[in-house]
Amino acid sequence: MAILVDEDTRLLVQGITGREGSFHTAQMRAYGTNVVAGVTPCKGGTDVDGVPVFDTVAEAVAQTNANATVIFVPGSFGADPIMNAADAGLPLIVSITEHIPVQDEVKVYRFVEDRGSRLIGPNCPGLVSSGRCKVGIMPNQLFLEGHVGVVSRSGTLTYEMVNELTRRGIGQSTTVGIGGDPVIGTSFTDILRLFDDDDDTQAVVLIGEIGGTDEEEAAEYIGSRIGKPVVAFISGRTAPPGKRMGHAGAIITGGVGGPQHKVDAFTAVGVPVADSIADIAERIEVLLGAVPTR
Amino acid sequence: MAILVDEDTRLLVQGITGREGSFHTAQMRAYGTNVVAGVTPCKGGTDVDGVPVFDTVAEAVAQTNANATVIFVPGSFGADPIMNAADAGLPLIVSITEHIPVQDEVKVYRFVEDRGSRLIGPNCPGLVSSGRCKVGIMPNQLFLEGHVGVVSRSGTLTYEMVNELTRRGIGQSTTVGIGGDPVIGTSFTDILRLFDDDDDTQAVVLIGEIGGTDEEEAAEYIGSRIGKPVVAFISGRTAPPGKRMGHAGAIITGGVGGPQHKVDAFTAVGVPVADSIADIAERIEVLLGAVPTR
Amino acid sequence: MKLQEYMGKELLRAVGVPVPPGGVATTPEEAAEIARTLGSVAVKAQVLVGGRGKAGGIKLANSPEEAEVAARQILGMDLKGLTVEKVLVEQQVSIAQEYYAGITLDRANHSYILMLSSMGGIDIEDVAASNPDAIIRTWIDPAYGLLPFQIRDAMFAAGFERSAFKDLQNIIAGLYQVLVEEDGFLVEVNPLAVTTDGRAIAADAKVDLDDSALFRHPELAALQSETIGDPLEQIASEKGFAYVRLGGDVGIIGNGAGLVMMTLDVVKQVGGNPANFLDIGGGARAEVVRNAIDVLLQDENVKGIVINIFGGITRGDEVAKGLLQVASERDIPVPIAIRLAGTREAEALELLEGSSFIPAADLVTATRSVLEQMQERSTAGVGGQR
Amino acid sequence: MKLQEYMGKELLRAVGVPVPPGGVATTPEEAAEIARTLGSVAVKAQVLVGGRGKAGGIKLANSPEEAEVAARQILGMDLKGLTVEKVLVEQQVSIAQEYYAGITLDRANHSYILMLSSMGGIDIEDVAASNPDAIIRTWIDPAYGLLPFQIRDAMFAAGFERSAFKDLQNIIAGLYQVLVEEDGFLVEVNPLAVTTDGRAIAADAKVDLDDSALFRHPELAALQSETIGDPLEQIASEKGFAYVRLGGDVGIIGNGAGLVMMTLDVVKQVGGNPANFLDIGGGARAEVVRNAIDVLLQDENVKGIVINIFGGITRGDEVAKGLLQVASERDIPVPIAIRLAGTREAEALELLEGSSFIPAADLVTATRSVLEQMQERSTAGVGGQR
Repeated sequence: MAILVDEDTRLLVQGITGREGSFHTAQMRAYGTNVVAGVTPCKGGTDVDGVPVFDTVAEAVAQTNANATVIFVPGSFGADPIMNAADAGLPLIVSITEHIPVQDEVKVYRFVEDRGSRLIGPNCPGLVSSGRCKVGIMPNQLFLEGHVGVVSRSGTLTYEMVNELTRRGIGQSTTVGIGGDPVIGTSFTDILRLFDDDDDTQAVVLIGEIGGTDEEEAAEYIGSRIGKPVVAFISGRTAPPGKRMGHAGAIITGGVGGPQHKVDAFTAVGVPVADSIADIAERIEVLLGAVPTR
Repeated sequence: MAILVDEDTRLLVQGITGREGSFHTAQMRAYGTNVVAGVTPCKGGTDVDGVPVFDTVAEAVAQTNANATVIFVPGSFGADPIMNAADAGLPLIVSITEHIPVQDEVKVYRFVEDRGSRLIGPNCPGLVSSGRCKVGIMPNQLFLEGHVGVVSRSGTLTYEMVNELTRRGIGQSTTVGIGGDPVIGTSFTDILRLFDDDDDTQAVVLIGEIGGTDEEEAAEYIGSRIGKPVVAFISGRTAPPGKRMGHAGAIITGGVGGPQHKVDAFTAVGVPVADSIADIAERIEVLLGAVPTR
Repeated sequence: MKLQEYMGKELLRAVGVPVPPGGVATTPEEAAEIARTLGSVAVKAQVLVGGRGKAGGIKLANSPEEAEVAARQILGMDLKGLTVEKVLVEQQVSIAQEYYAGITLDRANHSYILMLSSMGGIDIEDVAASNPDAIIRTWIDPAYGLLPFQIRDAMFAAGFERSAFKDLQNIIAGLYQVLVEEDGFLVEVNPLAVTTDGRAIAADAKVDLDDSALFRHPELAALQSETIGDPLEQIASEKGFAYVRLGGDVGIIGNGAGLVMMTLDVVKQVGGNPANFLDIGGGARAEVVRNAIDVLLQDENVKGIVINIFGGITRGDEVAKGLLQVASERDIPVPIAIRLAGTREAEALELLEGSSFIPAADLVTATRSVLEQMQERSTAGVGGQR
Repeated sequence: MKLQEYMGKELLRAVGVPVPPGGVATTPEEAAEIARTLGSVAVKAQVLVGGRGKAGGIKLANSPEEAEVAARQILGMDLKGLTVEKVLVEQQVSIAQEYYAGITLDRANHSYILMLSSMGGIDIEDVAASNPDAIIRTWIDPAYGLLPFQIRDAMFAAGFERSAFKDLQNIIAGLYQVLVEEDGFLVEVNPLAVTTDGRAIAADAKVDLDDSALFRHPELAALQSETIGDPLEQIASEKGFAYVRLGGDVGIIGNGAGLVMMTLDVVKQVGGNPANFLDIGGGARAEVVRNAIDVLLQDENVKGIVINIFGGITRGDEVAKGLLQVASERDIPVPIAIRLAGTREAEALELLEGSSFIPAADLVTATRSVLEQMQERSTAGVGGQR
């Protein structure tokens, strides 16, 4: 089954004719994703490697029955295409865009919630249901079909994680990068809930980082339900307070967002917090009850 | 039963210490309305003729269980107390305030809808359930208990109407002034729906005027249901296009809002359109099947 | 408050919407001076009436001298009852495409609506009647405003020229900005033009501001006197009355907009011709009634007055006192009938007993009395000197 | 982008929030000049560190002469590693009440939050820890903004002084206006003061702007160099890197914020002391890698460098080429170890063969190699001349 995206995903690419948009459209198609349409205003009627391009999202949806979209539009304009997609009724919206102003993100969150769509990101690498569908920019070659759900606030750290799992022969059901911005559409908890309901997922890896309280909320959710085993990791554990670490969200302010608090929250609900990527993978191996041969 | 307000109404008065607020509070209490609280910021802790005054709506509601509010706050500040009331969860909000900027009214409408309250007005005279409860500024002495529902966009014209009905011994269930502004919280149709469900109401008088399409929508609603008999009246039938007639809503622009269109819409669904206030009353007498002695 | 074209364009220009370069002149010489730097110009009467062009209020000129001649013809002209006191002299635009763009309130949806059409230059109401699908309608969620994708989607649907897309989008965003920032009831550009050299420009501008929001815009409120062409409407506005001149000979006063509108209807039904709409509002005191009579008597067409009061908040005795005050201060050259009901009706009628004011039990009677007296006086030549 | 106090106050003043009159001086003489018209003043170091007062960065002066002396003491002072280059000289405020008012993002609720407290003047984080109920929290619906009743309700809940209510309300509305119009991440006034003569005034101002929104505020973006106290952070910012100086001796480079943060953690676990956070981002080319090394080598504390790359979009061979380019252009005075995995890993390692860069199979190994070499060189005195 996997979560959020699979063989039935009919993907629209907003900003398909741009440098990033066209490159990653090719990559996604190479992975097997069914890219049904692209949108770039004033380029309607053309195509990108056979994918029809439309002027408007509404038209693209009407013509192709797209049911998900991925957005490659630069930050200063990045809020508008998300609202556009939600307004057009697309149930799943993935925004790769980084540097969307926070004030816009706050409005976007409210708008998308009003319209009932699900937003992944912004400033995220997208998501992959191994062997079925890739939406976003994660490297194709990393993934292996299997039963571990991965959810992460960080891009490259996700690649590290998946790479390590795959290297050990541990496949993934779905890998979701939820994004590193302070306001994101979908939280750890939202994804954990989906993994809990997914028959294909047997264990979950959660890669958090400093900043915010999303990890604490996830721990609270995990503590409140009888669900699948989770292994957590927190990056930025040695970062000093008050300094923003690359991700707009990665900052410890006034105690809030500090790593120890997060580690304690997970530990309190029986979720082991791993020390390294390799440590996570080892714990997952144990959890799955079988150390695969290498 | 009557609609919207009755013996169970626990009324809050926003702007209770002002000239209009205090005067009409006394009038409403004289009519028998249960005024449980008033709000004027920075006057909390005082009272108006024994009615306790609070600093905030939230506090007033918490302390007194008010379930309706009437607002006497001047136009330039008139939007805020409505949103305040909706935010505090008051189910019924009556705004007497005139001259609220249209842009604010548009926001207020959306806000109140979001919060699930019902707004009557703004720029309306309020409503009266004869013999039970009065909320607003209509003159106390006009009303007589009975079974005719009255709904109107105009204030003084409503008084004329009720006066004429009462003079003939025809009592009213509830009389509602929905207000003359271009954006109002509750439409003719909303009130007609309530009257249809009200056991106490046997016939309805609808007093419309030029401008907008609220009358046409009401006619459409009446045509779509088997409901109670309605007699309509349209004021401003001789007004020229393009001239705003006092009420911000009363203007005929580009054919829209013209009187003949409204008359035709009612006639098409079998609703007689009366020529005068007296004519309405006569038709109601006939409809109720008994010409009362005078 | 409807703004003159040049004022509307000023607001558009302030938010970066391109409008033709030009200036306002009150004399032919000024018009020539403005034209000097602009080449070929249009000289446009600044009056708030429709169909200026057909009525001769817009003329083209290819030199300062021609502009002066054109301005001389237009200034002082009577356009549908209003005297032209200003002309806008602006550079001629070489138009390739004429579109329509307008934002206004859509009452039925409780929100503002953007309307675009590729059929610009003509009256949008005609387009709406003859070819409704040619108008692309986009509703604006007040919680988020007019969003860029909405403008784009509407422009694609309306078939706007792609080569000027970005400029057109910016103009439409500018119209919305003016609407929001200045509390516009209507902001409309017709034609929204694409020039032969591919630029987008607001060739006309119609801005109607929300009177209730003028307190937020003192700089615009100060222009109010300029926007009211009719001097009597201006006086009434200063006295705080909702007043509209209608051109007939029966002056109307009432309390409450709905009641006054109904009074107009009844006067017309009975055979009279209303001179105006005048609402004294609720709770009016004697002074206010006196002012209302004063305003009406300044209208030379008024040959009789019908007053219709239903006393709710308004007290009948206060109204009566106001009337008596007028009578004590000045000669009243026209018949005045009053129908008065409601609060303090009896006291009022008692006060008016023996005065020249004609009390009536109902509006039809009141109107008939006035019409009869008007007829008599007209026949007798009484009041003809007003 | 954190603004200096005086810049923040400038933004507040622009929207009508009262702040103490004053000016900025870079010399003691200027400070005296500013003080001349102000009477008793406070001379305040303009540096972006907390606890200025305790560290001696704020002094009171009762005459221009005293102000000059105070400024002389403060200007050039080292406050927590930053040199004071400017002082704000402003009129002393006679404070009766000290409140706190701040608006910032509440991530968990995806919205901005207004926080008010009657316990102003002290660190709000201390209040939050010791007396959380003393902070009144109000969430702001982005669809409607901060509404007047919300401010009032919060002020009543916080127990603000009623005599200054209207002024305080206007100030709080002003903070929100600055947040919205200037894209603030945080707009905070502490203390929000009520003076002994009953006026409300913003006695301090802390404004942190959203870096991602600076493109909308070119006039503020131009101030950026002034807001970055650390010259190296400034250089890195110009090169487009997310860079934070951390003070240790092991320079860190990586691709992706999460990966770099993890790298810091590992270096520390292994016993190293990270000198910085530096993220070269995704898809970096050779040139970018070269720039990153350049920036790190300008930090005199850096005695070794650990590079951690996971190639997804970033290609390993490009990274290797960048490293080789640096090596060909300049002397590299510190050991550099690189852990490189993912896209074009093999090609990269092949390119680096025979170079001075130490390739490692994993991050721990890479870090250990660098730490060992640092130890050796330090013992041998190599690189001590940097």
